[in-house]
Amino acid sequence: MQKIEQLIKEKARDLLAAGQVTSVIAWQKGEMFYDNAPGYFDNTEELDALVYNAFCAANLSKYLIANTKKDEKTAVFLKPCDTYSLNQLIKDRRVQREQVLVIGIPCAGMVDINKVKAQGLKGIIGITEDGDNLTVETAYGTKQVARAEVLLNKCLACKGSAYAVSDETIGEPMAVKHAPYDRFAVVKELESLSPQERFAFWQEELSKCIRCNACRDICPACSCEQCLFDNPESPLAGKANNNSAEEQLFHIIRAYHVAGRCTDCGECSRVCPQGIRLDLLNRKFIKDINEFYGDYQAGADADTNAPLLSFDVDDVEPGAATKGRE
Amino acid sequence: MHLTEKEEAAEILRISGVKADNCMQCGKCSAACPAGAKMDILPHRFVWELMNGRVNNLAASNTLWQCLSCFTCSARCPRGVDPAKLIEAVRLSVIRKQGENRLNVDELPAEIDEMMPQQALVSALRKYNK
Amino acid sequence: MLAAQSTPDKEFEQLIVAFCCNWCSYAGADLAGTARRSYPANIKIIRVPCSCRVNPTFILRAFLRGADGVIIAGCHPGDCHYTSGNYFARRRMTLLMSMLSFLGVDKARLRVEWVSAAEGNKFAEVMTSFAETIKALGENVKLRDLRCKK
Amino acid sequence: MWQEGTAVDLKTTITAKSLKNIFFPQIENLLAFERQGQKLSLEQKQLPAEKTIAFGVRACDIASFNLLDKVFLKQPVDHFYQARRENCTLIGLACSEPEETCFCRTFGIEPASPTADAAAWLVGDDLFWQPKTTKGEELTAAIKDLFTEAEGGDKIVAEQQAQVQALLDKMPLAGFALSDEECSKQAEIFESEVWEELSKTCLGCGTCTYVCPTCHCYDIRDYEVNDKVERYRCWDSCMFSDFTNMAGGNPRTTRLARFRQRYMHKLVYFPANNEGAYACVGCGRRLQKCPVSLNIVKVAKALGVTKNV
Amino acid sequence: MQKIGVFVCWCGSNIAATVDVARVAESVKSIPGVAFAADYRYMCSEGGQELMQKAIKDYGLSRVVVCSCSPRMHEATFRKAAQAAGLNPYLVEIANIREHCSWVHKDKEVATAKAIALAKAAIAKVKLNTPLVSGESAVVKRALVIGGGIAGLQTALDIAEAGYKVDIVEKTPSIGGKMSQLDKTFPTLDCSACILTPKMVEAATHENITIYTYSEIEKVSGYVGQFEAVIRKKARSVSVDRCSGCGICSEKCPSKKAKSEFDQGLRNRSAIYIPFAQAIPNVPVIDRENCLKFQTGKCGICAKVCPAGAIEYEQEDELVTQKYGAIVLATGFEPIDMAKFGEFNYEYCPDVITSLEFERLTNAAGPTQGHLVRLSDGKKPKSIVFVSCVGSRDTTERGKTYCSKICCMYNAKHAMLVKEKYPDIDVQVFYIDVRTPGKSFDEFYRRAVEEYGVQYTKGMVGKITEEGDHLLVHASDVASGAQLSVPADMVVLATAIKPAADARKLATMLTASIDTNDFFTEAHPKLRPVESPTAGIFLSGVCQGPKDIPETVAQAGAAAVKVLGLLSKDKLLTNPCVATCNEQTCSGCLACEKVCPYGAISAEYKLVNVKGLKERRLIAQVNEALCQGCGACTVACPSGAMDLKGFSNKQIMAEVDAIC
Repeated sequence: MQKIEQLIKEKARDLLAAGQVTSVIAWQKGEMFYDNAPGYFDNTEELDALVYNAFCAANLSKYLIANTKKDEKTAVFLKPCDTYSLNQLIKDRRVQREQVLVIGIPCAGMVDINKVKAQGLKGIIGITEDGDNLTVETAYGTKQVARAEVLLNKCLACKGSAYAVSDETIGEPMAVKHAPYDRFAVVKELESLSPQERFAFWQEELSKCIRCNACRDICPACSCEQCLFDNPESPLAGKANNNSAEEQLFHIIRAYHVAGRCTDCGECSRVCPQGIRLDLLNRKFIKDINEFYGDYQAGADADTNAPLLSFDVDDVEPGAATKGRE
Repeated sequence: MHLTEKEEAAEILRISGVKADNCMQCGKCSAACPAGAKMDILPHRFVWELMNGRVNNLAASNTLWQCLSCFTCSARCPRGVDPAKLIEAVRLSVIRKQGENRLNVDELPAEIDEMMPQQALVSALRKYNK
Repeated sequence: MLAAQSTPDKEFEQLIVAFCCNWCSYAGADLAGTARRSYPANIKIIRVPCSCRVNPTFILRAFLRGADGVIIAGCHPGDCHYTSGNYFARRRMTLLMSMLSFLGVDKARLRVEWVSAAEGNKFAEVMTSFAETIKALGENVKLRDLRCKK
Repeated sequence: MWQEGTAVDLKTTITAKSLKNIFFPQIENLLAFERQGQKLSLEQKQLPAEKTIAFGVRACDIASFNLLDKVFLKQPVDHFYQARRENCTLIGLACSEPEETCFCRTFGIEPASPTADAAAWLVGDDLFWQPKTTKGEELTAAIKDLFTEAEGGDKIVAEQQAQVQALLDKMPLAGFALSDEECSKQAEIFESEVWEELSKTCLGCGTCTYVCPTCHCYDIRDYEVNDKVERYRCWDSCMFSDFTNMAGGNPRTTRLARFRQRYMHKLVYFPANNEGAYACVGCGRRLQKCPVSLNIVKVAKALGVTKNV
Repeated sequence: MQKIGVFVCWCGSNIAATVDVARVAESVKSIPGVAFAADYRYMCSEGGQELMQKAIKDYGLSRVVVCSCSPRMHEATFRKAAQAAGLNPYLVEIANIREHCSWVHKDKEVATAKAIALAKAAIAKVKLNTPLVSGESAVVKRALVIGGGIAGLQTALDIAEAGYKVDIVEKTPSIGGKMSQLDKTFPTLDCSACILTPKMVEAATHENITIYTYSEIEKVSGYVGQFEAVIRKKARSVSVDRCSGCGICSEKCPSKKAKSEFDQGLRNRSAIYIPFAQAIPNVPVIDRENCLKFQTGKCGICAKVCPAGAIEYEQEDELVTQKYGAIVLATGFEPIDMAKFGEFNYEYCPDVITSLEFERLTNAAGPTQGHLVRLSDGKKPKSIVFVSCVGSRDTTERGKTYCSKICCMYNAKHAMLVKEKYPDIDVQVFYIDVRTPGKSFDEFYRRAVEEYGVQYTKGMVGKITEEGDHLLVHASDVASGAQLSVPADMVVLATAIKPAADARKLATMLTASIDTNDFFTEAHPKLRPVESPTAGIFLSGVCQGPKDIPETVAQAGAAAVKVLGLLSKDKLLTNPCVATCNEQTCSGCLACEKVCPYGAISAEYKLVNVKGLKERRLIAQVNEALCQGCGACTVACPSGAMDLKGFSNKQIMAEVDAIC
């Protein structure tokens, strides 16, 4: 990924120098090497903080909402999976397409630091990438780890190296090497359980929720000016889950609001501090939509109507749809 | 226990499960009945009698035995009433009252008279092997 | 973590909320009334302009507040007074029912029925059969906000 | 809460969620009142009285309780917090394998020598135990048959402590230290234009406040339940847009204002009111959990309030 | 704090019989906000409304809840009463404790408890009602009549007489409808053409009426007062202006194998044809399926022989878009199909015909020039049997459950006409019940029996079989109990009638309610028989239910008066319960616009002041005139910015909370 970072820096420098854009959105170095954060770069001096390595999982498309309000031109570097989210934001009119210069950058799959730690590595000081492996340098010695084993969950369901939307691209497309993965596998497994087991699973999973709203605020499809849960006028506003019913309520509504608009970018379960598998809820809706109304990938383009905003005269009947899967 | 005629009629209606009250006495069942000519009480009057709680004259009528159970009347009835089932129900109630059978099985002649119409054989078997 | 336990104090008195669309099923309910068709009294009807007005949050709120069953009645697809209202409602409810079932809530607690203004009998039959299903399922303990149940 | 039979995991250095909710739970009903005609009946929720033991608490979390005590136990005392705090005996467990996100020493906290009611060190399979306070003494007395006199224990413990120091020195955040003098320049920090740049990428979600052991803000709401009304308290986050909704409006409407308030409270306001004690214990949870990796270290460096040690 | 008045109606005994109204009034008194509660015997009566108005004035009520019958019944009444007392009409809510409670629950204890719950829900909702003012929308002073039969013509004439423009759209090449196919009409036996043709001419020449024949409705949008219809004028392939109606083209046309729809298929017609002599417009139409020119490209004789050069093969369908204030449905009826009634042998015996075919046989302009002859051998029949209720009063799925109402009268008419013209023909009518109610109808039927000797036998025909050169009608004489096999030379079946085939398609287009038999449902069977529940749509003729010509003309006139009531207004009060967008929380994603069936939502950049921050945002705007208040947008909107006045999110949530 090293030479891609170099190409990005040069591209950003040219754009800023030529004044083609007023700011560039990319990733900037953090304290450690793995906590890269999204960053705005307004002038060329700041560019040396720009970084692009195996820890740039953050989806930058949501930051464009703020910029396109101030009718300035912004350049953004997007991985293939982030471009779907940008299409969705354009379709929801939260981002003005003409004020964004989209530069597609290849991605070989991002690494999940927790999975690295789960391999018994502590006090990590540095990680260098070479080919399909990572050498991890820790206070307790260095270790070799295969990249495919420590990929983020969302990269396992990678939607391929094609860009859904891009003005320009940098570098050659890279494939994400990972074991074959059916993103609906866990959903199907849950569906096969009895209602009692499913309820117990979700009650356990959702009880960990501390209502910190990270899942809602990172989600590019959740882009309302004022969310239903923050609006004191709405009867559902609430700051904490008093019991299991309210936990489920918050998550059903959050998942329902993005149903048909969720591009399955996996950011919600990546950022959840409690590690709740929120993507399973979204994937359940995606699986249902595909099954009932034909395959639909949100953000594949910026104009087809979302499934819940359109209908077909001979749609399946509500009761029948869930027959057979008790 | 001995039912009055009215109760017995109601009992027959209940057993047969036929909603006789739907009948509007249009007479279509009797019109189409192939054995109607030989019946003393035509199917529509059969239903009418039962609707009004009279069953004794039906039990004594020859309709029970003329009816071929071809169910044309039930197929044609515009109100979905099933006269054939009513006739069957009355016939069964008669058969069950021992001793009043028209013909005993072993009274049938050994070799069947070739003049006996095929239809009669079939309906006889239907009536007796109940 | 609060375990949801049911407290069968007195004989289980089921509570069912019915969202009826003003043009068809509400009129069907009226017709069931004029025809003196009876159905269980624990069904309470809320009038909405169209089945597409029923927001899933109303349904979840009803369950949260202790409803044991929720039924949405709308016009037959194609007969909607607003042409496409019930088509949208159909999709929304299909996904909601599937998700509730996915979360382990008994799917039969939420039901969608198409009843026209001329089908008084069907309205009464549907409500009676739904009440029986809910009675069989028993009290809704999974989606209930323990503080709200009387 | 530990139940019989669940395995105890002493390996992980830092828990995902902080331990503040054993004294300051996320939701808590304070009282309920009911109106009968003109009379109003008040029902005070009784204070939690069950005795608890918190075993395996890390030094940073213990230090955070001291900070929380400064808030909840100062007049007017929060009875609920006080009841839970007094009924709990804290047993600190020294860190043996610090994480790269740990910087507790910046705030003068010794990871290897916790200052709770009793301290424990886990070296290999045996556990060294040293009661510190009266509560610690009582507990030790109550279970004294579990212990055997550990001769030479101090030496092994000291050895582990040195080892921990050495490990921490290798960590990237080893040299991070705050200069009290810089942090006291309240007006200057407030005006700094660094906030604009820093706060731009913050999502305003609230993860940092909920995982942080020292954050103690809460919201009180009345919840109408049939004919009774319950007053309940729940965590709140200064990062939420409606945190400062008041009758007169909302003084902090921009994300920058909220972001600045959060960090200034940690670095400037809290020390000013509490004899210079920073409202941070360097546990590093925020470094791990912030979706966009913003944290106090980055902010402090950007503000230039650090000093090199 | 709100001051709510709750009025619990006895509705005579309808409610009071199974609901303890006093206890309902008593129990709501304790609810915070209720300032007054009372029960009254008839709330909708003069006294009831005065009680409410007096209470509003005396107690200064700010909200009113009436626990009574269905809001669909008296919501308007109570709103007017409140308005008269100075209260905004939309601050009134109705709790339906009759149809939804007292009439459907027998146990008084249970019904009372439910009534109290429904009252509480209404009170919870009314607390959140906001005063609403109806908007106004202009009324297009033009009416559309779909269907050119006697019903459509009469309605159009009555509307045109009042000075309003009317368009008639007729599917077939000429107006006149089923009545133009009849010979004589009951009860006066005057010739159908003689009384219909003048009306057709009057309609054709009336300056306020425009007639589109051989045309269909393609699409209808909009709402009462502002409908917009797209009419598809199918290509006649003949120029209406140049054609003089001489008929040479029909004579010379070589393709003669098409069956004439007008003559019920009893004779053929040429590919280019005028349906019947008195057709208006008297201009032929080319039936492209059977025309050699269109099928094979050869021929073109009609163009050659036409003296006026009026043939235009290249004529295309034309779409006409027109705005209307009101639409009248007059789509008429069709006889049902005999395919399922095998027992009558209709398909195999040419001499078994339907009544409409009999009308054509006896009609002077018919295929046999009015001579009553058998279709099999052309001989004069010596005996004719008429069979009533074929397919009517049939609860099985073969036929129609209802009585078609007009057959008994026209059976008697046919019987008398035969006996009058050919006294020697034996006429027998098999019936279940003769239904000839009303003025001079029974006398008409008795005249057929007493003066003309028509034999009426009570008993349904079971089966019709062929025997030699004549038919055998198997029936039973229910009165005597005998089984009959009546020889007959001709049998006429009085088939049931059903609505025109495209009634359901039109109902979907106009969102008009339609019942399971495809008859349009009227707003109220007794009080509003000529209006559809959908505002601005009216019903005229058999499309609303079986009826004879006198009733059709009466109902056609009634529909016209209702249309005039609507068109005479310049402004219509629109339904104020429409959607509204909260600018503070709208994020401009326009999900609402995608689900709005009326296209009532547009978007605009506006300067919005949110908590002191001024920002230029894209905000959804609702066009209150177009919005019909369905609420689809309120659910599509994720942030809850879009809400519906009268049924707001908070109101419905309050009702749910009150009930659960």
